[in-house]
Amino acid sequence: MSALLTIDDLAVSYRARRERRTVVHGVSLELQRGEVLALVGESGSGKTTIGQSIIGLLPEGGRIERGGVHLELAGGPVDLTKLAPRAMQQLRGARVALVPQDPGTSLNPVQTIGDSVAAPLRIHRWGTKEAIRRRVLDLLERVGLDDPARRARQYPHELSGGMRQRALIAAAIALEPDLIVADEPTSALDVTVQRRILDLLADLRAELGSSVLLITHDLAVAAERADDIAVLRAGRLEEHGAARTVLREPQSDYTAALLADAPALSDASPRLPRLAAQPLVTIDALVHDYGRRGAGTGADAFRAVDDVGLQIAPGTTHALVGESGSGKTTIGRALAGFHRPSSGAIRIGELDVLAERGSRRLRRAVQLVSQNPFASLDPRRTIGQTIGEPLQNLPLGDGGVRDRRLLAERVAAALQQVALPAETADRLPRELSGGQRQRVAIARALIIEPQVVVLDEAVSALDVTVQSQILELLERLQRELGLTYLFITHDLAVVRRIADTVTVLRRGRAVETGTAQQVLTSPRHEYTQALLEAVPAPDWLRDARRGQEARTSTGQLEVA
Amino acid sequence: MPYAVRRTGQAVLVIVATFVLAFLLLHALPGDAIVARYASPELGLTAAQLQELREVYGADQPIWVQLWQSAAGFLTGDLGTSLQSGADVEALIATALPSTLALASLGFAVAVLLAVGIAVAATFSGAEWLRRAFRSLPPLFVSIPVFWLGIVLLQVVSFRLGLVPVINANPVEALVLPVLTIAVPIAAPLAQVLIRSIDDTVAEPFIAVARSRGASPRWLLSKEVARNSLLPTLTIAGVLFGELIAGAVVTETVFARTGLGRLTQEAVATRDIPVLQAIVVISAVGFVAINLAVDLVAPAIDPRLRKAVHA
Amino acid sequence: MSATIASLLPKRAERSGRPNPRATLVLAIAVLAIALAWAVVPWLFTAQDPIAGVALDALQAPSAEHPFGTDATGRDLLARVIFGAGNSLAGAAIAVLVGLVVGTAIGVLAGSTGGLVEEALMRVVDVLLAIPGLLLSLSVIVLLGFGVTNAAIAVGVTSIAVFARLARSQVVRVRRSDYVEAAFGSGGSFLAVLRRHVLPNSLGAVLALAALQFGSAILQISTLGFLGYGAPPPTPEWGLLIAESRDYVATAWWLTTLPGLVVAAVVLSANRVAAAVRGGTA
Amino acid sequence: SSPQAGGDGPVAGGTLIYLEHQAYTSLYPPSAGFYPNGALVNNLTARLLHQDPETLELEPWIATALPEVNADATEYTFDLRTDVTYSDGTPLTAENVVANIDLFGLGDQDRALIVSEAINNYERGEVVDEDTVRFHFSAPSPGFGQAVSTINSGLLADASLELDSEGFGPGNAAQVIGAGPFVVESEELGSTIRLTAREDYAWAPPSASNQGRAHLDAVDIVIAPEDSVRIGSLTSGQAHIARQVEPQHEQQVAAAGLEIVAAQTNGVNNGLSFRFDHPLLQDIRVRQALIAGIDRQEVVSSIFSDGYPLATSSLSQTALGYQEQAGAYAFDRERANALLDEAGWEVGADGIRTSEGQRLHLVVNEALPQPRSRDVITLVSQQLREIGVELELFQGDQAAQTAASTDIDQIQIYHSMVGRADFDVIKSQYSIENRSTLLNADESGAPIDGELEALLQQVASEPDTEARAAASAAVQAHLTEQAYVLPFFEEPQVYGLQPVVHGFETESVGRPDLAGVWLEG
Ligand SMILES: Nc1ncnc2c1ncn2[C@@H]1O[C@H](COP(=O)(O)OP(=O)(O)OP(=O)(O)O)[C@@H](O)[C@H]1O
Ligand SMILES: Nc1ncnc2c1ncn2[C@@H]1O[C@H](COP(=O)(O)OP(=O)(O)OP(=O)(O)O)[C@@H](O)[C@H]1O
Ligand SMILES: [Mg+2]
Ligand SMILES: [Mg+2]
Repeated sequence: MSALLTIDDLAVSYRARRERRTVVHGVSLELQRGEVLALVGESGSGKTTIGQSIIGLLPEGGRIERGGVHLELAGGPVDLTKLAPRAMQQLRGARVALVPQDPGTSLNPVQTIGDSVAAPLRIHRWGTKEAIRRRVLDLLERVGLDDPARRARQYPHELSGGMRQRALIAAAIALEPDLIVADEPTSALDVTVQRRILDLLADLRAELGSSVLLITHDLAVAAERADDIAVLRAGRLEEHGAARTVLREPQSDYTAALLADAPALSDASPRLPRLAAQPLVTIDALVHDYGRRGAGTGADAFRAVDDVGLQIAPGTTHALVGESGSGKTTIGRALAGFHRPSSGAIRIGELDVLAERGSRRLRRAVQLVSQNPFASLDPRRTIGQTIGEPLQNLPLGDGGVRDRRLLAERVAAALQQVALPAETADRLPRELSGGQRQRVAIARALIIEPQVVVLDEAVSALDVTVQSQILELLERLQRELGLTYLFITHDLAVVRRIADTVTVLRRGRAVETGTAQQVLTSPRHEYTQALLEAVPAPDWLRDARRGQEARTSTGQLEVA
Repeated sequence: MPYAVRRTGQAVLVIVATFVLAFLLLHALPGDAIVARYASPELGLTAAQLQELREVYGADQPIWVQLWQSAAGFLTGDLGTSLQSGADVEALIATALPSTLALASLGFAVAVLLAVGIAVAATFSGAEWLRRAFRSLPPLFVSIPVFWLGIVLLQVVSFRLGLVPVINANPVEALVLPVLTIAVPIAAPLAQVLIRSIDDTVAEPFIAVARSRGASPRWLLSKEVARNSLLPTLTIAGVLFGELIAGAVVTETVFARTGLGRLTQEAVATRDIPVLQAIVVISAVGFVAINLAVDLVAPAIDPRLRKAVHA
Repeated sequence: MSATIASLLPKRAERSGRPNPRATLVLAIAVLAIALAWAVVPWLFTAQDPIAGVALDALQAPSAEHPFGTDATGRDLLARVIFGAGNSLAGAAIAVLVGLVVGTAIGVLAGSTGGLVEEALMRVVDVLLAIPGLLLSLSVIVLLGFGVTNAAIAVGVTSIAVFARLARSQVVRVRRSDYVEAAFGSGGSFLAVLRRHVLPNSLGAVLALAALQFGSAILQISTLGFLGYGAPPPTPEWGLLIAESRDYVATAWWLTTLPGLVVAAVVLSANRVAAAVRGGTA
Repeated sequence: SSPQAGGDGPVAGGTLIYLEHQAYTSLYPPSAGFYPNGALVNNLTARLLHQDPETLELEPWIATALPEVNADATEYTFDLRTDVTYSDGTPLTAENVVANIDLFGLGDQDRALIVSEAINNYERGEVVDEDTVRFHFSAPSPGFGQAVSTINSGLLADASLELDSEGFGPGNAAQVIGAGPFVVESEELGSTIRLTAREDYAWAPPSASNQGRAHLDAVDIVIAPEDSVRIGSLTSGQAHIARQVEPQHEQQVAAAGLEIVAAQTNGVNNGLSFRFDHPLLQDIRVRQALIAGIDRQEVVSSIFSDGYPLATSSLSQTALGYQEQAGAYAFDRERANALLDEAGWEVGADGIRTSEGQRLHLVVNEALPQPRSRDVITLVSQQLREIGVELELFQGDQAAQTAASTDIDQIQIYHSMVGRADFDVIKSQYSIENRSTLLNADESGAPIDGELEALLQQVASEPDTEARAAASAAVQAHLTEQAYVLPFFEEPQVYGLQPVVHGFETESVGRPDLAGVWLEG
């Protein structure tokens, strides 16, 4: 039996400024009926472009240079690249469907969920109004949305990310397509939600017999969910084969490196906690209410952080984990002195953070590095200016630098520290890659030599390889400079790699706190357990980890 | 509810502030209506006679007293009398307003149609050169002086081709060219914003998703793009209200129509402060009301705003 | 509609003959440069006198000697257009400057301070918007006295509100950005952050608006000329050239058409440059 | 002045569309000097006397004969027709006539109603019997006969005499009730007024071609301020008559096969008054230089048409009292330069003369109602630049111009004209009691040039015609001698007429007389 989808020597180019740039260089793939093919690779490797080529929706300026995309239909195979626009339009949604990446922006904000789900049915004139209405409710129920009738009347902003993704999946499967292209369907979601969405996709696939092209940058997801894996690098196919083979016996060095860098796939045990000294950072009974002004409790008052306490020893990394909205950033910003919590106490050594809010002393004690490295750099200022700015802000006697030459030297040193070439100083943020930008942000935080650095999702936006490099850099700097980190992340795999101690947050409350080893291998709270369970991993890795758990628990027993 | 109340309160505040500011501004103008009307050497009145006239009209009282009297008058619906013609300002406005309202509202409607036509053609028409051509229309429209457009339309359509009369025309004929004249400069910025917001909307991921469901361009335009592009357009439509009045001044002068615009121009030329004051207040009320309406209607168009309104 | 499978559909074949978008920008800059040169050194471009005409040569159609024809008092129209560039561009520049400086100041102050100050300032802006622009500018002219500069200021006053609104929204947007937060986080004082980050990043859109306003200022000044509030004759000024020669639309088409085309070309060019400025800073 | 009536004679019926430049501002007869006002008042009201526009002779109208005047012209006695009614049905009585002239002659400050500038030295009116009235004057008032023939003395029904200034204003036209051939039917504020013929009108002046009801059924007076619109509508056949066809449009109108009627206004010519009390103009040599430095021929021939004859005196050739001032306004640039040199004005670096640190810079108003005033001033300022004089056009709208017009510091040269077919017209223009275009009054209100004021008073009070003519001639000579004025041309009222319009005439200062008009076909 021939494959449902055969991509044959596909090459795609984009128009860039003056010339055309080829971004997919002759890729050939096969996807069997009813199977899942995962397309993995770092950012910009051409995954999305291939997906768009299949559904015939390359953005303006994109063009298929050569090759074909053959889809096996009832009447025989058709080359989607040669199809007339009208015919392609008829296939889209009906035979080939898309599950997009970001459920937040993929639903029309002014349309009800019901209308969005009904769109493919209406477009393809599936049935009468009433039939469509019933079918929509049916679909919503099928993707596991509670109270479908009510959901159908709601608007996207009234739903959570996971619910929206379910609605999008409902729309995608409405006409029972042969092929579902899922482009990063869960990257914008929390792990627990991710798990449920991936389960749903798997169930539906089994039910409908559709094939899925799963585009993801997350090797662990691919490993857990795919029958076959194709590894893409700079528009070329590095490797293509059965999932297990690719993961266990990678043919190319690149795949091997990718596997090594993926924290989720490493079976290394969590860091051993270092000797606990007098804590440097103490957060005590922190409460933060949003939307409450003065004494009166407004209707929109909302407790984002509820009585959280934690301690961080000098020179160690404390990870703050939890799902989206659990209050991680709120705590980090309070520690960095960006806002005043409703109550509680924060100390860094002798420094009372709340009392010193906005002072230079506090600035020199704690710095914040935030998630989005691009947004946190002024697009109009050169890297040198950005890194040097904190020094210009400090008073002259107190570490401030005004002399241009001296400033340039300090900037060069800082760049070196984060392993960036000196000439980076003259560039603008848009001329750097994501990883480089994050290094710049770190350099800016470090140039005034703070004791504590709050890293708010500092590596979440980066590719695994880059992420790994940054984590390494952070570890090195910690060793060299004795820095103390509050490391905010939603990614437990990263925690496993970098944290000494961990606090798990849920809806503003610390449900569990302890050493990384203890929390990750023998979680006490069921929420922590669920969180850990949701982290994608192929079965064999889970088995390996279970072994670890057994070992550490015996180790703990020995200590106790 | 508190939102609507606060927003309405702001609106009232703006109207009151506009009233006071306009009053002070107008009274700071050199030359008063008494001078404008009676001091012409042609009438040969002496300075003493002029002074007496001033007293008759109360123009010699302190400005605060006048402000107070004027405000009290406005509150009781008495807009005063025109210093220039002696006519009741209410009567002047009552005759001028309907004609301007007809001109402005029709002009606005035509402008919207024009803008939508241009924007749709500029984003959805077949050939790229066509889209580019339509895209260059708004800046072109923006660079045409209104009065020139009006005069040329008159010359060509009415005088040369004789298609529509301007003198003694029936009400419909009388509106054709003025409406077109006033619509073009309004249509230009509207189309510009519309094109931009369509562009922005089209770039949104949900459009790509809709296309992946097999949506045709017509479906995209009517079901996905239209409502999303409406709000920015509606917002500037509120701001364009002022343009409409400026357009009315010029259009009504060119086409010899009665209306607020003509009234405005004549009143400025003769420093007819009671008339100007009334016009300012009417247009401020209009402006504020339209923008208030836009703000209150916006949630109906974009459900994301509903929460803010009720909050 | 089947033929209109346009921008929203994938492009399978590159359409040839697509004009380079830069070409129009270059053209626009060239037009503005010529206009500027006319304004600065008009005598290099024409040997004719813009003020004194030969009465017997009145109302001549365009010819080799008078490329734009002559006006009702026998003056060379091209010379008047060339010499008018100075007045018109200066007028437009003043108008834009007034709106830009005052409006931006208000907007930046409101956007960067917030609270009560912002509320108050924005209500003032609302009031400015609520008074019809033309009435406002007529009043300002009457108040300041007639003349080119005052007309320009009057036009500028009407754009204060628009500039203020835009500047405020930009400042508010930039203020919320991560890099401003980061700048405060690295110890920057309010003024330093304003100077280093907020202003440079807010003003791009404001400058684009300024370029856009430049064109509309020329037109507004000409509308004032039409209503009799413009530059005093015999000053050559573009708006006035069009406004004064409107009586000759039927008999001497060149009198309004040719200066009108010049104005349209300059306004269009200003728009094009504005778009480029916006594109470059967005 | 109308074309031949195709043999068939007048046709009754039809609605005439008449394009007016501006909306009227008041229908109070003494304010009718403003053309749009006058056009209405002239057709709505009857007067005691009628003046033949060609000969300027007076004839009876509401009066049955010319008045009896006493020797020193301080008493006028009129015998009235008894068959005349106002359009509201009230009869025109002696009491009513006296009430009219009392109001016009004395004004009413409380109602903001001014005194008619045509009536001088008025004291009171007297009802002698039911068809005889007599008017008394404190001093000779020889112009009174003509005064009661002008639109400024249009007779109003008792009800209308009650109106105040507002009542005569726009919006109330229907309340202004006269005994003329037309009645206001409806009014659309600021845009249209519809007049309808009065069916029972039967008291036309004896010389009128149409002795009965107006031929037309109705007249629509439509306001079209924009010149090109007015002319375009006229030439494209959308209107029958347009007033104020500017010289630059005459060719276009003629080319479209339309008739142009240039009605003389028989008054003070369009020209400049030099305000001689201003320091820069006190020296007669400067004023003489200005006159010699201006080439009127060039102004008239390049800006105007044949309908605008070059002025030969301050008065129009057809005005009463006209006296030619031969050679008074000769263009002689060398002489102008010599005069200025002599007066101590030296040419400065920028070509403008200075004396004792003062620039020879003068400001002139824009005569808004007058044709092409801007172009005239532009050309004149070019000419004066040649002799080192800087002439600036005062910038401002109507209100600003009006406010500045009586301020010698703001405006030193006044551009204007006035039309009135009586000897008095020259007094209207120059006397300190009236328009005083020369600003010949000092702070206390006393004349600066007493001789001029005395001569003007003489024109208005000399009881017999010959003496008035002599006085008028003396004024003209004095103006020439003192180089006070420079007249440009004799200003007509120019109308464009569709060929279908017949019988169009104007009264003595160019206001339209519509009673005799009829439309062909
Ligand atoms: N519309 C476009 N115009 C020009 N170049 C583009 C366009 N879209 C993508 N590219 C380029 O094509 C290459 C492949 O992009 P693609 O989006 O397919 O990568 P990806 O693997 O999906 O990356 P990511 O993981 O970041 O989504 C990149 O270098 C990108 O910069
Ligand atoms: N400025 C604010 N006003 C009101 N509520 C806020 C504000 N900022 C955050 N919140 C709410 O407080 C809660 C905690 O937010 P916080 O940003 O600290 O979460 P987080 O754990 O960092 O989430 P994420 O992983 O999505 O960044 C959320 O429910 C959020 O909606
Ligand atoms: Mg992608
Ligand atoms: Mg966060």
